[in-house]
Amino acid sequence: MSSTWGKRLGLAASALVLLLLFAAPKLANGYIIYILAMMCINVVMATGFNFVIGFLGQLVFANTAFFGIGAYCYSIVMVHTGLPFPVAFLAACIAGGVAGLIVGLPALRLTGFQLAIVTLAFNELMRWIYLHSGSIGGGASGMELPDPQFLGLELINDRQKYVFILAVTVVAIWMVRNIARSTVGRAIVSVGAGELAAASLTIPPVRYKIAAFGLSGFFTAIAGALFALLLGRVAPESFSLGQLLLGFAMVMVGGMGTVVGPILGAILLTAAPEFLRNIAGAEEILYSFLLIGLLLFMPSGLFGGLCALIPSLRERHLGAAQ
Amino acid sequence: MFKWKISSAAIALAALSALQAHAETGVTKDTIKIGMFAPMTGTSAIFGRYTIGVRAYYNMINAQGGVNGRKIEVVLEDDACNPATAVAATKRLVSQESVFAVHGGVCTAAVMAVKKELQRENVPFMNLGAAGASLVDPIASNLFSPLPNTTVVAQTLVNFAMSRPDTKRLAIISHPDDWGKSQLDPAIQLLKDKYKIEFVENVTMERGATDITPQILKLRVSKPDVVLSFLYPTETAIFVRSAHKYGLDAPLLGCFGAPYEDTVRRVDDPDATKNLYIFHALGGSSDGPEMSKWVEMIKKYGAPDGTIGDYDLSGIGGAQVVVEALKKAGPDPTREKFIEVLNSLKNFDTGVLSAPISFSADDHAGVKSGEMMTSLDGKLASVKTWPTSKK
Amino acid sequence: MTPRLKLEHVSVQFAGLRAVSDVSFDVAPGEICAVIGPNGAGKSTLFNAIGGYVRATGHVYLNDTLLSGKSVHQIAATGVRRTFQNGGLFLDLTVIENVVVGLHQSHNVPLVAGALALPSARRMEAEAIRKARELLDLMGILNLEQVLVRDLSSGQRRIIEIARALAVPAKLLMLDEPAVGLTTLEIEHLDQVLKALARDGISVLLVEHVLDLVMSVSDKVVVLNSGMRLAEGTPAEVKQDPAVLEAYLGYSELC
Amino acid sequence: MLGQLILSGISQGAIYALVALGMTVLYRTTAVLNFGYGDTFMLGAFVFYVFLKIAQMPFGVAALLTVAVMIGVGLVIERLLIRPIAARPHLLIAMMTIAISYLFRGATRMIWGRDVQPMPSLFDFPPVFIGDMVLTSQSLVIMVAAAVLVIVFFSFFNYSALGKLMQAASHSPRGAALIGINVPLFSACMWGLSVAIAAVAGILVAPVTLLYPDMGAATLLKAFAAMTLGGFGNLGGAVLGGVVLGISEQLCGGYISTSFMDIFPYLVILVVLLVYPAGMLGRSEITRV
Repeated sequence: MSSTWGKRLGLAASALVLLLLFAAPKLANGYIIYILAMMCINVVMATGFNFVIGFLGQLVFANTAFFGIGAYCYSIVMVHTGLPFPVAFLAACIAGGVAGLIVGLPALRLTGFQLAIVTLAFNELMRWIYLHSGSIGGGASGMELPDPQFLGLELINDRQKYVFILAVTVVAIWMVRNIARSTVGRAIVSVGAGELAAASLTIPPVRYKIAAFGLSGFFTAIAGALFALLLGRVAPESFSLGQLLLGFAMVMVGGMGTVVGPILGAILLTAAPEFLRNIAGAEEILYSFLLIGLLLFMPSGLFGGLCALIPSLRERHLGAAQ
Repeated sequence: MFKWKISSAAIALAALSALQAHAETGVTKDTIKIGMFAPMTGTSAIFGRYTIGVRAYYNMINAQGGVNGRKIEVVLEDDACNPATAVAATKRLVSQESVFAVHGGVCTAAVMAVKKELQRENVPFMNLGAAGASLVDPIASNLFSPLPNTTVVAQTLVNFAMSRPDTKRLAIISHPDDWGKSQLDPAIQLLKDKYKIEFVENVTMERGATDITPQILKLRVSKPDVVLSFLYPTETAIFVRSAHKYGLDAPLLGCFGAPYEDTVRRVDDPDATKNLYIFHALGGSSDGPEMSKWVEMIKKYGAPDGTIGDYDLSGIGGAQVVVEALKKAGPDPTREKFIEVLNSLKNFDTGVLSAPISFSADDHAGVKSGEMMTSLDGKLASVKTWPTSKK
Repeated sequence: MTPRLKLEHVSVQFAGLRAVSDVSFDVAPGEICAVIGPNGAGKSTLFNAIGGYVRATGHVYLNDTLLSGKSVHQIAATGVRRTFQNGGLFLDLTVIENVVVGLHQSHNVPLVAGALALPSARRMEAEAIRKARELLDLMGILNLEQVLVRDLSSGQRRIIEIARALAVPAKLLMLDEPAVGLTTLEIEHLDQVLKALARDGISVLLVEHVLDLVMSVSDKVVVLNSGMRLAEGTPAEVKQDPAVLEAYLGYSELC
Repeated sequence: MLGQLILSGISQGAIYALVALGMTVLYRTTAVLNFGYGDTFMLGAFVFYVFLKIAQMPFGVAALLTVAVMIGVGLVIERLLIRPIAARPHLLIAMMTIAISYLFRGATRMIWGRDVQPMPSLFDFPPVFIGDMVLTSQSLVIMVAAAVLVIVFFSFFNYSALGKLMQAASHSPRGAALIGINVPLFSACMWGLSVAIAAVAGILVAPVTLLYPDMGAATLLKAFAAMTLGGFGNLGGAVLGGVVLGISEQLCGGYISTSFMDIFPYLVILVVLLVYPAGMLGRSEITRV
């Protein structure tokens, strides 16, 4: 397989997907649009979370916390301050980034499993805060959000929201791909692969560990804000432990430490439940068999397996230009 | 590519259903499509049993020739009590299955997530079992709730407690979630406005908690005359058991979430449940004479999941209202006519619920009252005020 | 001429064990200095003390700037480069990616510029790749560019690790037992590479067991034994020094 | 009230201690943190329910059978799911244990469907009254059983030759293999032992709570809090942490506010790991960069 063949396949696939997704609003009905929008949101969440568990290789359960912070921050600014929509959206992303940096601090001192437990506790603590947020966050009953305006365009029905969500998703993935291919991405990967080796090449491990958490918080919070936008409502029930494990599974199933992996994982695990309804417990058992199968036979995930077949598909951490 | 397959399938489906709908979406020459959604999986899967009675009733109606010559076709979607999944479920019902009306929703959070969307699409929406007062307040033109909502339940419990001779000290235990709060607040409000007193103790219990000793002890220390509880079924049973274990012998009132017979079976300790009263919306106890007709119906037409109890029966009232409105909407029903008929429904006795249902243009809360189920000298009894024979 | 590397009374204490006690010596610019000694003599510990991986007392100077007390990446930034006995390279990255990581100090694209692939970022990335290819060509392994390091032999890995270390001009190169696992052919190749680097003015500090590499490549040899400096001198001098033979081989005759 | 809170705190803490102990045993000996342990505990309770209520077996027989069945489940899981990926990074093993928890929960939900199962209490002799404090037979059984199990456990681990061997082997599996320990068999035994402890905890707690597929999740986080409080990876720490957590949780609920009880374990984890990660008995595992 020459490298050009792999590149051509990659380009053709992404072109097809993009054409299809932008054409979808005209063709498909409300349900398909909603599922595609949820797919985009899960793609951004999985991509954001991949910074920490994929590139940095740290076991962390903070993705739903960042997701919730993004959603709630967006909602609070929209409901209470009346600031324009872009400001609310930006506030959510920055809040997620800051939360990422804060969660990153203990990561410097704690070993693998302790960090996993601290982030799990942080996640449950955030849910308690949403529940008791009273008038600010709408407390237990959640908050109804006003429909936003963006560049004069009213985002009311799903089609308009979907186009905006899709645009943000494409930009987010493009940015993540660029980061992965430039110094910061390479530095995070090298700190994750060998901290002392990276330090011996003048890469400060502390700075890039925190950067990985910050970026993870930033991008996952974008997904959170998009989720609140799509649903038009935010309530504590949406950020449960199940949501956390689903996000984790998406990155693992797709292929950790790659850009395309989490995208595939997010698409698969958003579509799968739609085809599997009404049998109590079946969904849980499907997830466990899916995970077990992958962990035993294809630990590098779907994309990892694909790269093994077509080596030239393997992603480079090089050249933002190429 | 995986995604390509989904979209082409979806496009084909959309085209197909577009062909079908000519008179009114969801209505064909000989069928009328009703969409249902309820928590069939996840932690609240127990509430999925609301659908059993409803589907049995629709099957019975179909067996008797259907409505104005049309059979009722039911499409059931799972919402797992999660807002995002509920939105997916209803969108699938409305835009993919293009149902005529939606009859579903048991978790308030899920129903609130879909309320605005269904109102915008003007799809008639009959609430299956959700009790949140926020469903019908602020009112939505297309959303009707046949069951007593949380405000009605809370007020019934307070009035019932205060109907006990010289009762001054009330205590309360509830979940901190949306459902619990939407009963705690009206209870506090009513006690302050009508009876001019406050609760002597107010504790919360986490969903899934297995040990609530501190709560029980705090309640016991406050020496209440009566204790009100707004808890889900499992937690209600744990509460009743722990109360007995730690000698909290005040009478205990349970809310609409946990039916009396199920709670007694779960507590499995007669002297723990000898002073227990639980809010009851049905016309009688599930193993009593009034309900036997419906129990037989479920056995004959439905697919019971274990012993038939309150959950299976509670949905039937709503199903009867839907069928009644479809009959009155005439040979070629439209959504507007259906809603119009519902708005003019007066004192419709379902035989299942303890009170008749009536709706109007500005009041979609069907049942405004309920009774308390308890056992008087060994027999299940539904009472409105405090039984004189009991302390 | 001021020495390139200057150690003054460097000691390392590990909870009661003095792994390195009061070691002092210099390394001139362009000089290859080997540190040898029996196992547990404190060679690697001294090595790590210089690089900042281990806390040590005493002073370490590089061109009379003080290194002691600085963190690893700060010391690296002053021009100190090293290779690791094992686990130094990033196995899941390709050869050229490893070398481009080595260019971190000179080719550092800021986060926002990289994220938005601004022209400045594109230019610097392209330049880094060109520089890396140049270096691989110099080392005669350009053909291995797209190969995953995981799939390479230890000899190839050793050369690539040196190439990566010297991607940014360095003043001192520290090698931690580079000859381990190498074939004699590869050792000779390593010998020429080190001599070429020394000619360019880079000082080399070598911790090594393979004595014929040490004897043929080093200008100076420092012998450590149980943490203390036993002897220092040219390879020939050290070879005859009775104290060294005593410590090393247990008798005074090096056959 | 204080006395009663402490008493029920000890009884509740005993369960946390048992679950934390079971997890620490596995962690210390095979460096695997079992995120599916809460659901293993739940499965134990359900299996016990089958033997006791459905098969109508006497209590003792049902308990022994439950432990035996659960050990079997533990061995099968270790052999089929954990051993093949034992050498791979922690991330994958952690994810495998999460998959196992999904498996147990899905299976239980599928078999027992939607309803909640009550359990008869073990012995129905009346509760013991000490002053105004109430000690029910069930919490007495829990405390006694937990104490006995912990004592037996520690004497085995610290004083018997095999026990010391296990502790040593846990520090470096490669070292253990070098000196001839059959590491795969050893890790299988550890899985079996750890799952057995979860089964016992399930048996003890089943009569107190009601059985439903999601009862495991909360217990898992409480056990994490106990391990963190007592000293991560330290056997004594797990037990001490469990009891202290149980008591302080009750006191917090009693004297501060019941709504704080929900997040008490999370606060404990956050405070301990951010302030003093070693916990009460643990040695500091802080890694310097």
